[in-house]
Amino acid sequence: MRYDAQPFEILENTRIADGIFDMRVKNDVIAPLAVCGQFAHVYVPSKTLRRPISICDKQDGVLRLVYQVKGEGTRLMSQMKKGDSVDILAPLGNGFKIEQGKRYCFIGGGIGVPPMLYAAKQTENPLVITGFRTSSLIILQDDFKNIGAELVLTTDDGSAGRHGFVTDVLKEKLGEFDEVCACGPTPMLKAVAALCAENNKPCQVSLEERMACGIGACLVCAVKIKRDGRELTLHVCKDGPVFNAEEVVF
Amino acid sequence: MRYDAQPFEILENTRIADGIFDMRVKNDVIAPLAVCGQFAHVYVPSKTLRRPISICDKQDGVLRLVYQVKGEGTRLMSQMKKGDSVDILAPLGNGFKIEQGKRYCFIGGGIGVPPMLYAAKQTENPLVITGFRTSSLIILQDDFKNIGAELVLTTDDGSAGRHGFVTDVLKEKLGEFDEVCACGPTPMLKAVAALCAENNKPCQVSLEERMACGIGACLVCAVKIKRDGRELTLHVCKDGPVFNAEEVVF
Amino acid sequence: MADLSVKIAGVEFSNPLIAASGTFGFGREYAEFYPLEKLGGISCKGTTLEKRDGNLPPRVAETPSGMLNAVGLQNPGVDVFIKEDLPWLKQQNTVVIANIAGNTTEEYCAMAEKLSDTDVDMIEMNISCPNVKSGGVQFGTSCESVGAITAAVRKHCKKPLIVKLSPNVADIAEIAKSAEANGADALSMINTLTGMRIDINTRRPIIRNNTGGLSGPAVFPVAVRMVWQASNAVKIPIIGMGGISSWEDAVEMLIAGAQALQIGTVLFSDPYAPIKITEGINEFLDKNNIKSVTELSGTIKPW
Amino acid sequence: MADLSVKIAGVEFSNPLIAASGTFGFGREYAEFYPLEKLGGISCKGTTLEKRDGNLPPRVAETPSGMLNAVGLQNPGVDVFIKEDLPWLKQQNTVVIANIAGNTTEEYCAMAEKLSDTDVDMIEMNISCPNVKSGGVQFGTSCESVGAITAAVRKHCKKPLIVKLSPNVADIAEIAKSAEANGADALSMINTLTGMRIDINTRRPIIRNNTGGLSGPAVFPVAVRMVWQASNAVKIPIIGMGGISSWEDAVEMLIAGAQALQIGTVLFSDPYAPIKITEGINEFLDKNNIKSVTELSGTIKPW
Ligand SMILES: Cc1cc2nc3c(=O)[nH]c(=O)nc-3n(C[C@H](O)[C@H](O)[C@H](O)COP(=O)(O)OP(=O)(O)OC[C@H]3O[C@@H](n4cnc5c(N)ncnc54)[C@H](O)[C@@H]3O)c2cc1C
Ligand SMILES: Cc1cc2nc3c(=O)[nH]c(=O)nc-3n(C[C@H](O)[C@H](O)[C@H](O)COP(=O)(O)OP(=O)(O)OC[C@H]3O[C@@H](n4cnc5c(N)ncnc54)[C@H](O)[C@@H]3O)c2cc1C
Ligand SMILES: Cc1cc2nc3c(=O)[nH]c(=O)nc-3n(C[C@H](O)[C@H](O)[C@H](O)COP(=O)(O)O)c2cc1C
Ligand SMILES: Cc1cc2nc3c(=O)[nH]c(=O)nc-3n(C[C@H](O)[C@H](O)[C@H](O)COP(=O)(O)O)c2cc1C
Ligand code: FES
Ligand code: FES
Repeated sequence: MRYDAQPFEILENTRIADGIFDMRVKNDVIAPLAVCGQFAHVYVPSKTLRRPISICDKQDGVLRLVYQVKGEGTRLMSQMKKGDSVDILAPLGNGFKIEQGKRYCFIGGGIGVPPMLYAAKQTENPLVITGFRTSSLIILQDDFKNIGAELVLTTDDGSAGRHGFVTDVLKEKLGEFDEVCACGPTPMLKAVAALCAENNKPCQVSLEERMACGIGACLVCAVKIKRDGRELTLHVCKDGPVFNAEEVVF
Repeated sequence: MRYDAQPFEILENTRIADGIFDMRVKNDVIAPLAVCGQFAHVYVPSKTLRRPISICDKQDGVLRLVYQVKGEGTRLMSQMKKGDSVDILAPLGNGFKIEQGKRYCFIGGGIGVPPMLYAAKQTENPLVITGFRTSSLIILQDDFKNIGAELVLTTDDGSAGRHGFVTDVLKEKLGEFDEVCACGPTPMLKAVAALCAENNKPCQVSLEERMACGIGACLVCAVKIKRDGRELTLHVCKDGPVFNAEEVVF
Repeated sequence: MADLSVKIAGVEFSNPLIAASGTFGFGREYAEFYPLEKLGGISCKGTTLEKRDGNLPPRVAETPSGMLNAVGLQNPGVDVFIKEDLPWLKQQNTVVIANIAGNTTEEYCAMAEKLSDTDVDMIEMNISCPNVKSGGVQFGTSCESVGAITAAVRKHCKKPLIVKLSPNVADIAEIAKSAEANGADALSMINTLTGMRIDINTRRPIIRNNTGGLSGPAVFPVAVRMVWQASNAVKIPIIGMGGISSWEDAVEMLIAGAQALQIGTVLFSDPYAPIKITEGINEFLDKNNIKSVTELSGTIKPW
Repeated sequence: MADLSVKIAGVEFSNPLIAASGTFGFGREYAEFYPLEKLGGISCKGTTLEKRDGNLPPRVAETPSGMLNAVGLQNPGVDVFIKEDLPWLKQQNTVVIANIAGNTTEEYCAMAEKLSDTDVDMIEMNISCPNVKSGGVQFGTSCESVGAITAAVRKHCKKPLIVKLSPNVADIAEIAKSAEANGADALSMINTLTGMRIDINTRRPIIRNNTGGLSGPAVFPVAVRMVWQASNAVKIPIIGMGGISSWEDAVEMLIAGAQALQIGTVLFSDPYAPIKITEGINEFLDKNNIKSVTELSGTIKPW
């Protein structure tokens, strides 16, 4: 079994920032299969489509999903209660490739921060740069500190941490790591990818696309990838969500 | 104001027989307007149409709705929790006309029994005949006893009370009342109406039809009524649900 | 407070929200909830030349995010409407649209003539009712028949003429053009999509008429698409409808190309929907610094 | 245990549940959940003569009880399908239906010819794809074009030929007759209804292709109606689909006149839906003492 849709028990579903929730769900069969950078496809009763949410962390049979309320689906998720059961199809996609002996820089922008936690945990002495629009949206700072990461916080409006963008920090730290893993809004990923390309740093990015099946069958989550001189149409759910930044046609 | 759609607080929503629930809902503005035989149009989130449920009883600001789980809408109703809010459009329709000084016989079949309670309460020394398919479906016996009704229980299969139909009892008691009010499955209403017609007893029946607006605007809940020698198309929600049995084209 | 008024074929509406024909009767029942002047207008229950009893019940079935209806044009006849309902409606301080249907072109023309001599503000010609045996939908499913009946009624109609289109067609743009070319002052769309539900235990269609018209949120994406296609094909204004149930839907339908809106099915779950939707549109406009709702219409940016 | 097997155009299915084209790929991803032999059959992702990349994303939008898609026939081309997917599929012990689409009649014919020399069990001709610029839907919306392309492909097709009909038409019965008269062995319906959603903040259609095809429970009543109308008009078997998401829906579609079923959108919320639906049908048959699922088909009792 590579993935399955099964009921998970909700152990916790609490608000951790403005409109952002932290859900812990337990299933001893499925959860242990997850690797960092993969995602969970969450069934929301009354909705036609599942909602893809990155795996923020994993411990034994428990997955942690940190999500922002955007529309109706995530709003309904935020109302699910401890003890309830939620149907999750997981783990899906290809995660980050982490090699031993390298120093990694993890860059998360906004709701792109969560998948960085479980990824950073797989590495030694990670550098983690997190950026948020404003202070009320800051998440997971303690978690990164607890795993011993070198942590930098930025906000676009200067309301907390350093005033500015994650790329400002990245530029300064270019000499301090071997490879980048990034997740966040497309403009941020594009800027990070460009910086890494200029400076010959390998870079993995986690992409988002609207999904249906989540497993590569329906072909709705297309992404353009250039590989071996050709442009391919691949799929975020099956071939990603993590791609080699150099190959992504932004 | 004759009716309005307003939030009601759920005071209770408990199972009282096999698949049958007793919901008490409070709203001090709307509830007091209700008269016996009227109905409430209950909004069920995610459903396109409201569910019409008879007013089983009323006390000050509290309405009592006794309903059977049939499909998805009533199933969702049965999961509503004490303390939750439910949007109800009420009171709707024309109820039973009760005249002082008459002895009434109230006949309820199955889930047609509930509206008889509040109606019987309006009269003195009512005769109440209730019929159920089988013993696990029996409801409201204590309530009728508490209001001092002469109460007869029948079951189709003889598993409780008298073995047989409400009409068997009605035939025997024909001399003991002035007028009949009935609610239940169409074949029962038809039989009751025929008996009353033969024996010159006035008879009011409460009809069911699939509804949308509930107030007489959309015209979906049509019923054929013969009046003054002509056949009219009237509407259960606005002109009924209670009709003079002689006028109904069954 | 943005300017919510719109003008359709010369008629001024205080806001773009119109009650959809057949869902609002002649307004009296909903007047219990709020003064009808809160609405931009009312499209009255479809009337015919003679009184009709409509179809046998059941006339309604629920479907996922929608409903089927087959009322079959029950109505008291156009003369009773003019005599008994119109005078009351005209006092409600809202635009009154008469909705007409018939079995023959002659019936449509006769009704348009009668109504032209009354106080109704506009006439909406329903050539798309799927729930009656003759007439109704078959006028609405080919360009030729839409053109022919529009041209005929146009000659007898002194009021602004709205032609209400059926979604049960292969090419709505062509149909829309045909109505425009033959004299329609405005279009309204969509009427209901024909559908069916069957009780699996009795094996009977739930609706006595066998089929019924699908309305409600389920059809909203189809309605948005058709309004967009039609608005690209014609210059006359379009009154958009079909499944609008929130202010977001209303804004989406305006952006797609509608100048005004009708709402029907949502009233059955929430009689206050038109008020809430109007408020929502107003807030959206204010938040986005848009002075008039008319600035939204047709602002879609297709890829 | 009732007999669930059905025979369509001479091909035996172990049960009437077939995965709908485009929702199930070539089966590999869903084979992670259960052995594909649990399905009556698989209608493969639509293939074209040459490889296609499909439309730009986003290709999907959610709607009330439904979804829009505009994949635009991304596929590796029929040759790759025959070489790389078909051999694996043929080992799965389920009926394999190739689904074909093209820009021209010649392309359809060429594909039918190629596939006739392979192991596919049936060919489903998609003349109703609304999401590609040329070809696709325009073949499916008039009787003449449906007749012409069916007749042409028929000549090149040695396999049982299923013609998949579009719901974006005024009269499905006429279209069905035209396909039958020109050589279709079976019909499948409905493909998606064309729809649109717009992001009210960006004013961009959510789907990059502007419009997409509506599927899911929202369209179920339209699908039931069309299957009923078509089954009254033709003698060839009908594979019913469009929004089936429970065993009750499946039974309803069979009663309406379908001999077999396809399910698509429900897989996205519940990959196990075909298994659950098959079990549900079986229980319904047992409870009602019906020996074979074939006894249900077309047993509707219209009023
Ligand atoms: C691989 C992946 C991982 C993700 N991880 C996270 C995460 O860890 N935390 C988090 O908060 N969000 C995450 N997202 C985004 C999240 O899926 C969307 O915010 C969510 O689906 C919105 O649903 P809604 O019902 O609230 O919004 P609606 O707008 O009502 O959704 C309508 C439809 O659009 C889809 N949709 C809307 N926005 C997005 C989006 N940005 N990406 C994909 N589909 C979208 C929905 O899934 C749904 O099908 C991730 C997305 C992907 C593709
Ligand atoms: C005036 C009136 C009073 C009623 N009083 C009661 C009562 O006190 N207690 C009670 O248990 N039931 C009562 N009913 C019946 C009750 O409305 C239906 O059982 C209920 O609507 C079924 O909804 P559902 O979602 O469970 O079933 P579904 O079959 O899923 O409903 C689908 C649609 O059909 C409608 N429908 C289905 N059955 C009926 C029916 N018998 N009558 C009207 N509409 C129906 C539903 O309202 C809904 O629109 C009354 C009906 C009417 C018209
Ligand atoms: C119960 C009902 C009755 C209707 N009667 C009419 C009618 O008489 N004339 C007409 O033009 N449209 C009629 N319609 C169609 C509506 O006016 C409208 O086009 C359709 O319902 C789509 O809008 P909605 O989804 O907001 O309801 C009726 C719709 C319903 C639900
Ligand atoms: C993502 C997606 C892709 C589809 N691709 C095809 C296709 O390639 N060929 C085809 O004939 N139908 C295609 N369809 C239509 C389905 O086969 C089916 O006709 C439709 O979705 C209705 O069934 P449903 O509601 O069960 O999904 C596609 C549908 C979806 C949702
Ligand atoms: S969501 Fe179906 S292929 Fe990616
Ligand atoms: S339910 Fe609308 S008129 Fe009765």
